[in-house]
Amino acid sequence: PICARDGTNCLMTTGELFDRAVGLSHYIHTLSAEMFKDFDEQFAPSRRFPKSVMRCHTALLNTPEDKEQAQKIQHEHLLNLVMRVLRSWNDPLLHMVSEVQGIREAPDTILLKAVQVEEQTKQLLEGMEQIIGRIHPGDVENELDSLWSGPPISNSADENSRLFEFYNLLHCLRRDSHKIDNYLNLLKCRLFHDNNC
Amino acid sequence: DQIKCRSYEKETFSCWWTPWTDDVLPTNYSLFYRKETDENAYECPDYRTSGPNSCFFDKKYTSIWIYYFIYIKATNALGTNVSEDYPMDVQNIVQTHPPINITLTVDKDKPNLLINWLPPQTADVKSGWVTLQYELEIKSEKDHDWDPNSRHIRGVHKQLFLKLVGLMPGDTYVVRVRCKPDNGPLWSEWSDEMYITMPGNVPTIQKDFT
Amino acid sequence: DQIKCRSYEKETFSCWWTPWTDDVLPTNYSLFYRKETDENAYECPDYRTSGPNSCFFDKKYTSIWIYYFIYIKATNALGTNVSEDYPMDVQNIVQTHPPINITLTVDKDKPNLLINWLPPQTADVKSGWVTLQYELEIKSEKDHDWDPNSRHIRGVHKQLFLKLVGLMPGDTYVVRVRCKPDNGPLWSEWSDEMYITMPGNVPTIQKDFT
Repeated sequence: PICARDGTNCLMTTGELFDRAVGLSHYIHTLSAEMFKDFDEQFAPSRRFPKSVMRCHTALLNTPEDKEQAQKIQHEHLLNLVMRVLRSWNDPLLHMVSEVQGIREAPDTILLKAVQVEEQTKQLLEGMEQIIGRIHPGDVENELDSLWSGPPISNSADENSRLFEFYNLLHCLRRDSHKIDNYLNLLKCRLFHDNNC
Repeated sequence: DQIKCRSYEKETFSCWWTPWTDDVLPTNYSLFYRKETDENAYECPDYRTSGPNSCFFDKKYTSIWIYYFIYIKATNALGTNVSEDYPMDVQNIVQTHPPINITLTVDKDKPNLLINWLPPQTADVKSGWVTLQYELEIKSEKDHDWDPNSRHIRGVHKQLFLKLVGLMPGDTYVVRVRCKPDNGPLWSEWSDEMYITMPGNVPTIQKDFT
Repeated sequence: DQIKCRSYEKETFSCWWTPWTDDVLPTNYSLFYRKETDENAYECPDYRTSGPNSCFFDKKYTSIWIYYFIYIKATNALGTNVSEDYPMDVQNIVQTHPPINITLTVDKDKPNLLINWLPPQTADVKSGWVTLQYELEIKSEKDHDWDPNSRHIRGVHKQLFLKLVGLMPGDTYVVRVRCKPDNGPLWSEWSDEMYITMPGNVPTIQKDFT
């Protein structure tokens, strides 16, 4: 018998899927935080990137900003929000992997981690689609979020602008991966541990 | 580093500032902040809760994943001086209280030690809002310094323990534990130090290994 | 156990099969797999990378979200024989390479031994994708068998060490280490065996411990 979308006949339990999703989101955030730190240490001291003008393409998504908001939101909405944030990073991650290869003094570790984050984010998306398919069979919104309108500046822009644009992308990745990790941990404790992790 | 901020549980946070060193005249300090999502600047909501030269942001004023731009105004007879913006995201300033209830138990007939602890009560671990990672250090009471090599990290979640083996019978050991958010950079302070003397004065170890 | 699968780092995996024993006629083997969420069967993507009678699944073919059902087809002049399904979950077949860089250091004036090691390079331990647990064994060179009782389990993460106390001066000891994922059942092979002779010939242990 085939393991159906809603989870019947499946050897892999939904709780097990969720544990792996949390492990993967933690790993993606760890890599993202390391990338930001490596880049910040290399470039920020000399470039003084203006943090007040940094903007994330996912800012338009109405994601919970504190514990109460996150706990009030129904789990299917929170799951769908996680999906939208994840999907919105498809193109920016591809851009990040190609862009970092053009940044002369970028530490090698950043390219390796960017490739790893890009791959693991796709893995996480695959897992989340399975989880949502089981928890809310009819609910998997498939449309790709076009929140990211491509690199804000052309390839011919001066080096400082391109470095700032990359810095902004790393900052947003660190932030959004932290959000996803946080929401998934909350959902795991709510759905599978009766809020008693 | 004139301004320092800290959140103990990712639900509220406080900021502290150090007064300008050359305060000849009586100077009044006030803290202002702007949020990434808002043009306006606001004054500190609570100058008292976190002690002198501090500002406390309770839940209503705390948003995660949003940049705060915090600055200090120092006003005296000569005029007003404004500090640089201090950009801060609560995500990156979470530094919990240390673990609690550290208990040490000797493995009766072996030179091994079982160490248990619990997460700090202020961090909401149960709902999953905070997930913690732990680090433990041990040293012989005779040693002055903690041996960084002796540092052991345990995984996350739930009440945790670590089994240390091969300790010296008759020796007194000191143990301490600290923790940090699984997805954050800042370790808590170390917990209180717990002492234990391993039983047995005659070394029976030799027998165990042959 | 006609089919065995292994992942060294939870990112790719390989499977090996043992040919049927009664192969009188030249027999051709092929490996097929089904994913529990898909009724179609697919043939092995790469028969070469992991050596004879093997199939290698690179990252594109490796998913931690599903069970695989793997089976072998043996075809010769008489026809085709199909093995039973081998259900497999990547997380449960993670068996890393052994720890590396085992170093032994004698505590100068004590019959104690400090053992250090590092995690296998193939598993991404630093970023937490694989979290490992370690186990160490020691025996006197004179002894033929390893003493399972001497097995010491240490904590996880980072480079770790174990301090063994009360060893016999003048004796030569052999040490080996292995590791296993925190959330998986399979220990790695043992590391290379490292030898060390404890300094001093007269057993002064008694004096040290009083």
